Amino acid sequence: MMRHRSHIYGVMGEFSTPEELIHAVEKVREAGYRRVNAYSPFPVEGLSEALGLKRNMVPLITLLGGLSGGVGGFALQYWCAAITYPMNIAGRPLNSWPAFIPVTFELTILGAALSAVFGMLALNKLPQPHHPVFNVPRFTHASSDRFFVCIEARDPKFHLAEAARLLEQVHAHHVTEVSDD
Amino acid sequence: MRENEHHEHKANQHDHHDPAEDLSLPERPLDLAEVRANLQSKSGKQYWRTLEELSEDPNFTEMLHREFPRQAPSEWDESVDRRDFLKLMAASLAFAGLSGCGRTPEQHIVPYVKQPDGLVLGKPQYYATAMPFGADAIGLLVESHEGRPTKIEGNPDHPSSLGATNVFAQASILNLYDPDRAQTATQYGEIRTWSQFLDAAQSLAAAFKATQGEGFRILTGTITSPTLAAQIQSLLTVYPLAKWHQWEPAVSDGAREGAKLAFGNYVNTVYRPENAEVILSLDSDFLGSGPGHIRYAREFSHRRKLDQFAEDRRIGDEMNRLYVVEPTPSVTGASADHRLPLRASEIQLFARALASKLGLGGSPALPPNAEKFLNAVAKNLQRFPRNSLVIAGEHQPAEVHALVHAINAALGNVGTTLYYTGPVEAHPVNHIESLRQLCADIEANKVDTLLILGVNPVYTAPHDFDFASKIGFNEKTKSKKVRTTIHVSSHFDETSELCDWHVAESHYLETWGDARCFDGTVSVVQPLIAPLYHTHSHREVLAAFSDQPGVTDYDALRDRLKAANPSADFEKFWRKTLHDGVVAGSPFAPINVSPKFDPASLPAVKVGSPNEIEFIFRPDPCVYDGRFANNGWLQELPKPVTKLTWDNAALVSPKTAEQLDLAHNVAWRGGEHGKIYSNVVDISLSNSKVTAAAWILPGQADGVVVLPLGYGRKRAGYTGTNKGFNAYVVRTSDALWAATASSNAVKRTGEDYPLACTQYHFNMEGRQILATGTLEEYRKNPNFANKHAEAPPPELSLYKGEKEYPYEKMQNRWAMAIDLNSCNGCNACVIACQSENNIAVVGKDQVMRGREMHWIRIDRYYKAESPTNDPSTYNESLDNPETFFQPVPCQQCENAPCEQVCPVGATVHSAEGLNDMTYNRCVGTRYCSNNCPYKVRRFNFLRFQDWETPQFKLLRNPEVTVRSRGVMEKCTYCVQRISNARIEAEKLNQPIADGAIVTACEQACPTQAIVFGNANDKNSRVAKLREQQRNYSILAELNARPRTTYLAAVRNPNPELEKT
Amino acid sequence: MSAGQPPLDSPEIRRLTPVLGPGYTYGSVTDKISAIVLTRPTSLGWFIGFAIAFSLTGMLTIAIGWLIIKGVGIWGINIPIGWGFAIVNFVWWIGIGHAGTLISAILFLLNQKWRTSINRFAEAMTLFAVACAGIFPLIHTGRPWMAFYMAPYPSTMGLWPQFRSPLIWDVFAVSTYGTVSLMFWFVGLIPDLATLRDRSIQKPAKIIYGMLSMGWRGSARHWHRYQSAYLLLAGLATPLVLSVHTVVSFDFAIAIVPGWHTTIFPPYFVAGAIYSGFAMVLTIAIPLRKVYGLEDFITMRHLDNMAKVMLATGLIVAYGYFFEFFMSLYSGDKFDMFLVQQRLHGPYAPFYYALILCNILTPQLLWFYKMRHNVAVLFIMAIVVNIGMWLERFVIVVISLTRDFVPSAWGRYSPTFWDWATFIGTMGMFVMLIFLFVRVLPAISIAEMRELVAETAEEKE
Amino acid sequence: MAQIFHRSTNFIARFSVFSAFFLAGLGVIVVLAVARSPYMTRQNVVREQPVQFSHKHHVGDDGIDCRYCHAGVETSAVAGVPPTKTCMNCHSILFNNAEYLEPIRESYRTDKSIEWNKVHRLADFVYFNHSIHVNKGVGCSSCHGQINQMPLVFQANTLLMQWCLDCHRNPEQALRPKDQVFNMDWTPPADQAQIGKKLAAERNIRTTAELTSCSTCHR
Repeated sequence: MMRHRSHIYGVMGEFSTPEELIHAVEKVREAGYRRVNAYSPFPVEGLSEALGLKRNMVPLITLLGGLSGGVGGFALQYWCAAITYPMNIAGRPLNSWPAFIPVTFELTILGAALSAVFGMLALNKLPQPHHPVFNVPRFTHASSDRFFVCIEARDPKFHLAEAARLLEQVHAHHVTEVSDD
Repeated sequence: MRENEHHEHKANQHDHHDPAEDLSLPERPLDLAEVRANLQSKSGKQYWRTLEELSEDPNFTEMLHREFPRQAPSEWDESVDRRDFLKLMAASLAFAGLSGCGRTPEQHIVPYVKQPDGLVLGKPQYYATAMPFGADAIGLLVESHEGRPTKIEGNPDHPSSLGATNVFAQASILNLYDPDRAQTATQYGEIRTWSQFLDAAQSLAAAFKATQGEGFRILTGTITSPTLAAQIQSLLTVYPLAKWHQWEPAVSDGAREGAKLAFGNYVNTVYRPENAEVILSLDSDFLGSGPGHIRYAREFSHRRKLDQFAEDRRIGDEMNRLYVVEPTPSVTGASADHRLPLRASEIQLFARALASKLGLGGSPALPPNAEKFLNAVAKNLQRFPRNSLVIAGEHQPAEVHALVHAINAALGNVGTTLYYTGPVEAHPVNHIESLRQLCADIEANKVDTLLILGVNPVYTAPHDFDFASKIGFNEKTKSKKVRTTIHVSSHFDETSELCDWHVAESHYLETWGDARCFDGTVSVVQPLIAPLYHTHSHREVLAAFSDQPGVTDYDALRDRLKAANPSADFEKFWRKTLHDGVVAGSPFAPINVSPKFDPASLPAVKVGSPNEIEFIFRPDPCVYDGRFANNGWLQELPKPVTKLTWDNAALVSPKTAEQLDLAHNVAWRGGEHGKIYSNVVDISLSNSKVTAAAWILPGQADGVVVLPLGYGRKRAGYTGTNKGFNAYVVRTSDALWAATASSNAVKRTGEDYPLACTQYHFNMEGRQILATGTLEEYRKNPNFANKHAEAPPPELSLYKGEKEYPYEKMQNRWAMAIDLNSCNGCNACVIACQSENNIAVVGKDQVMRGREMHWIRIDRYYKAESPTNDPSTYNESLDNPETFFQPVPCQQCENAPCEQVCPVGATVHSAEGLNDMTYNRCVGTRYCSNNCPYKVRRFNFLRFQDWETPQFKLLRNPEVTVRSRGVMEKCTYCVQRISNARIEAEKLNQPIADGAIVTACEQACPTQAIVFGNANDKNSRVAKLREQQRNYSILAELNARPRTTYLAAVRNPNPELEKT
Repeated sequence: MSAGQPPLDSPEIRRLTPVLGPGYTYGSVTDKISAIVLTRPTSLGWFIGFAIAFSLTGMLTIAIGWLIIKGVGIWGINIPIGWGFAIVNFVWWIGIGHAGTLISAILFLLNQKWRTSINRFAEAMTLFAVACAGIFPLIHTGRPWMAFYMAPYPSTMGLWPQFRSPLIWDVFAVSTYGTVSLMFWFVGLIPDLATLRDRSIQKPAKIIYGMLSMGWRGSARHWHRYQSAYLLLAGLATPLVLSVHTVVSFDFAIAIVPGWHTTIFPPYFVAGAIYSGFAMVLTIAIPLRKVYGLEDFITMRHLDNMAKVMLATGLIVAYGYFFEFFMSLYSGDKFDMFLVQQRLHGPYAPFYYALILCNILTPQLLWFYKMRHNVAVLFIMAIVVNIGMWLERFVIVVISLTRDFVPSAWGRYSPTFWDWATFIGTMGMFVMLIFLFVRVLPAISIAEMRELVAETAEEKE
Repeated sequence: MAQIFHRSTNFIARFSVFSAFFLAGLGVIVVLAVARSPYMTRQNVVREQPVQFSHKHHVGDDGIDCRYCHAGVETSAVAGVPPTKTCMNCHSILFNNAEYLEPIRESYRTDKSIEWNKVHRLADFVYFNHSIHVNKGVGCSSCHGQINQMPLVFQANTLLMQWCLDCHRNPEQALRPKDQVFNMDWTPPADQAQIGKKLAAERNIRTTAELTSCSTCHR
């Protein structure tokens, strides 16, 4: 059993509308499954709630990135203009802070944007070209017009036959086993 | 970026024995040794062009058509030939990648083998010498780096210089290094060695011995050198039948003949303008040209400084007053308090009328519109007996000069404001007659051998003499009128082409010699460098015909001085003379002469009727009579009044232009600053014709067309050939200075010609740029210059008036003050700056694109209320507008707008308040120039510097970085001089004394209009000037707080003429 | 608004002019859009167009090569006109870029559905415009190979950039803008790249798109973070886009040159940027929808809205002109007053009047419903505005410099062959990139179109 | 559908993303390092000379004063490489037929200069003045290192602008008693900080602001 299970990533059911998908997800979670994931060609409203996803870390990372960008930016300029090689430029004070605002601002944005994107990718563990779900033949539709729910084998409650049956109960077409080879 | 050559490179110019050594610099385009080998081997008739060509150096052909010709790089070309293009493209890709990083190649140190005594590597040396020029000689101190003369400055101990110079003296250093100079002797175009010439000369001499020199003629220009004159005289005594002719194309016989007319013999006049309360100039440009003009300008300016330097005040602090009557605007006319434009021929009427007003008899006939002026002038002159001065113009006829002598005598000025001496010229003659006689003799086959020294008669002789035919080979008769013709000149020019022999002439910085200046003082001409090529002096060539050809210039000079000054210790005397540059006690003593002639006796003068047009010939303010045509600095120098470069033009007054239907077209490209299209006219005069571009010049007398001489050279060298039009073509011996013709002598061809003009827009649009006022206004409110614009209070700053830079507390606070009352726009500072700071010449095309590189420019403004600001639309305010000049170097603003916008900090402030420009940091965004309110920054849009020509490597000032393509440059107050002075002072632990630093422009200025110094030193001259109330800064309201400030121009008009 | 027009937004409008043609399903939008890239054969027209654009790009490289050999002197610039075409073109291109970010970011924040079908190529346009713009500040320097001096790096000279200079602000603003736009665009592309991966037949295509999509599989957890990241990016891009053109305007506003030194520049540069940007979007969108038959996705509703935005921003720009004019008279600054007088009567007056015609008068036609709904008119209008905005920059940059403080130094400017070659070359490069883009990437965001399908489906119920 | 990518690609993909950034950073560091390396600065690189002149011998062993050959060092911007004459002053008597001195004698005979290879090179736009440094008490060895121990001279310091600035920002470290200026073995005493300050004061060393102004070295 264990050995057998180790080759299975989960069991997957296909749906044709967002509504069915959300309904299915709710049912599966009611059935007590926790390691459940859904796949959709576009972000489906309410899906996250149905899956019970918590608030994610991206905004916080972005904030930190922005702050460091801004602080670093101003520090750089102040250091260049007033500390490392102070020079009299047009009789302006060494710390011409008003003139330093634009660059500070731009670097804030840059820092925030970079950390937002790379933070998102990192949290999503992307790039990840290989993934068990791609073993499912009909999964190509996941990027065009079909919606999938996958109950993962990692779920303590997982039992292949039961999981498959549960998905059929919520009117999934093509319930397939997702192998992990 | 590769900038100036290392001193090690220079170090290999050692004691200049072998000319080849002088050029043995790295990457030289041609090998002179090879050349010389070639020359010796050459034989058989072939037309001789240049040394390089003979060297058959493959690079040379490329050099001939290279895109960056020396002196005037015209790197621009929109059409690029394909091969060249692809080659460059390939290069550029590599270039774009690699440049910036990468190691510099190996360099070598080439020390002397035996170092000359007294020479310290890296330390410039100064030698006193003098530049002979016409009937004058300008005393000079020449800066030399390891044996290379690099900069020419005035000699303070010299009467005609007093430490100042003029454009010609400043630019003459470029002539020394002119790559187009003739480099050896030639016969029929084939290279000849000096010894070969000597043989030829000696065989001729032998022949003369038999004939007493019959048919031997010598043609020279004006000669003031006693040694050279002695040499000629000795020849004339050996060959009694030989004759000496003189021809100086740009100097009139009027002065000479006038003196003769007045006093019965040739007399030289020396003026003392500083003693004159009232000066009347009758078409005399005594401040801008002619013998002694540098000194005259200085003395004149002393009386215009108002309360500047107490010790400089001469007779009271009364400002003097200058009246000028002239046909065409000169720098003297621009400095006048009252100026009256009259035709050149009417000047004589005016002089006669003035004479009769002063009770000297004669006809009171007067040109219309001059009555009022005359009365005022006459009254004013009479108010100051003994302290007035009347000066007749060089180009006025003898009668005017005679009248003026009489008038000055009548006013009792002789002895105070002028005095007479014996002639400065070694052998004064009437030049035109002298030349006329020579031509006649040639026609009469009386001339067998003609030796031409320096002058270029084929180009300069009146066209009715047709000098070319006199000496040229006649194809029809297959014969020559003169058997042997020998020409000695620095360049292989129009005359050389037609002469059998040509001997390359040495530059005055290459030879020993002497010359008299305007007051008779003898100056020693001392060489700074051994001849760069196989060249020789006039005296050496003359000596070749004597019985001791071997005598060197040095010995000849010493012998003559010994003879003239029998002093106990000659060596001491000699050293002192060399040190001072002048022979002590040599100035002429004043002589007592009184005019013995009656103005009434003068024959009636014929004046062209008003509907006729009067054509007058004048030497060009930049290339003079054409001898400087190949000098890139002078060609690119904006002419004082017209601001034209690289061309001469037929100057006409706005009204005459309207009558003749001439106009300018401010081209779409270039426009006010650069290219102006002007109508081309055909001028048919004295059965000859010339085609010229017309230029409309406010303030010129109506009905007068000025034809500047010196352009249209057929054979001047790379830079000078075929620039402008040749006015000599329409100049005849009977009308050397003025010719009249009916107005249809001027015909529009319908074509337009682009002229390069650096300033076309002539008014200030009501801005506080050049402050002017009258003496009355000044007395009422000495602070009038500042009433328009004050700097805004610092509290307005976003930075709450933070003051982080306590300039006042610094030891030095560099500043410059420019007295607009003294500046007469003579341009000396512009060339001095160019020479000192290695400023490139860019060529006409680039000037027309508004890319000239002068660090200091002289703006010329008119007080004229023309609505269009375009002289080519007539408006009576342009008939005789007041003219003002304003030199504009970098203003060294304390809140420099340029610095704030530089992204890389290439231009920042030094602690002493200089606006530093660090070329090697500059990436060339040109933002600083955009943001400069005074537009004093100059950008290397292309590679303007000539890196190839070896001569220019010798020319450059090693103290200043040579800027390459793509960087901004500008005036830095000659920071190299500041640094050196500071270093010397710091070694002694002393503060820098006032006057220890003299900027190049200040040094050259004849009127001391420019004063540089430390504003924190209360006793410095500049500090005193800045305290004056006349002191103001341009556009103070911009709050840039310039360090360069100006003293407002104050004119002293005669109330009588003011009213109405 | 002229009379008899429907209100701005209402079910009525939506019916009349939907943002999406009727009868589309998730599958059909996916097919239709991805087909352009995957199955549709490349037309001859595409090749011809690409060839032309490519050769123009070649001309650009030649022009730049020649510039590096000879120096900026091959252009028409001089003293006093130190900046010519290069800076004019830079500002123009940067301005054009702005519409892309604006459409994708601001309209996204404002949840404007009609943005969906145009944001993708608008963003692409931004990137390419910024690429074109980015060329100029570099090559306009006298020594481009030394331009790295402007980067803050520890040099052996111990020197650093001079951060008070607006040009340095430019360096940071433009590079930031480029980077953020690129990320924004790419993040938006990821799901569509996944779609292409899954739908492409040939192995190479699968692998390439697979790599680019980084293994996106539409997991709900990924969407969860993806959405917040995208929202944040939009939130960041919005102030960024405003700041960028503000900074560009500082190049002039900070300087003291009359005609540059004006506080109104930042807002009116931004407005102008959006103005020209939308004009450019129209210039691209109209041919695009025609050629690839995307009328159902880029509907009249889109064109209408963009026209309205143009009208609005056009009016802001007009207000800017007026106020520039008014302030110079009101301030009594003699230099500014003189410059205004010169604009109206000076040697370059024709340019100023042409600019007024292009940017202020012509766009007034957009008040009329008929005009906004006439594709041909819109297209021409867009071109005219593009020209007008270029003229505006020319008038500001060049003409101001011809008449500054000291009359003796006044001059004039005229471009040379190389000026034109460089300018047209960048246009070629821009078009070339657009061609490549529509060929290999979905010109419309498929994922968002699916959302749109879903939403329109809800509306139906 | 079949997997397009093998499982291993996950690692490869992530690794390449990281290494991309890593390499970019590394590249920058390398460039900056090379710019400071002896390869670019020629620091410590011994130069062959046409005549293998040994400063170690002449200065170290014979104890000839620097100024005997480099005569300009106290008065001029350039210290000056001596003319062949200077060599001959001694070598017309000493080793006057040594093979390795033939180039010297030849130069003297033929009046053709010896071409030495330049060791200490500043860019052409830098205007360094020996005399002011020497006069203010900056010793030779401060810049040139211990010449008296160099058989063949090499450049002891980087001569980078950064290096110049170090001293122009706090000159005290390099100021010596006047009599120590030409002492190659001088080492700063323990209390150099105070001594330097004192010397700087009495020799009117200019302020850092002045010493670091661009025009101090660039013209």
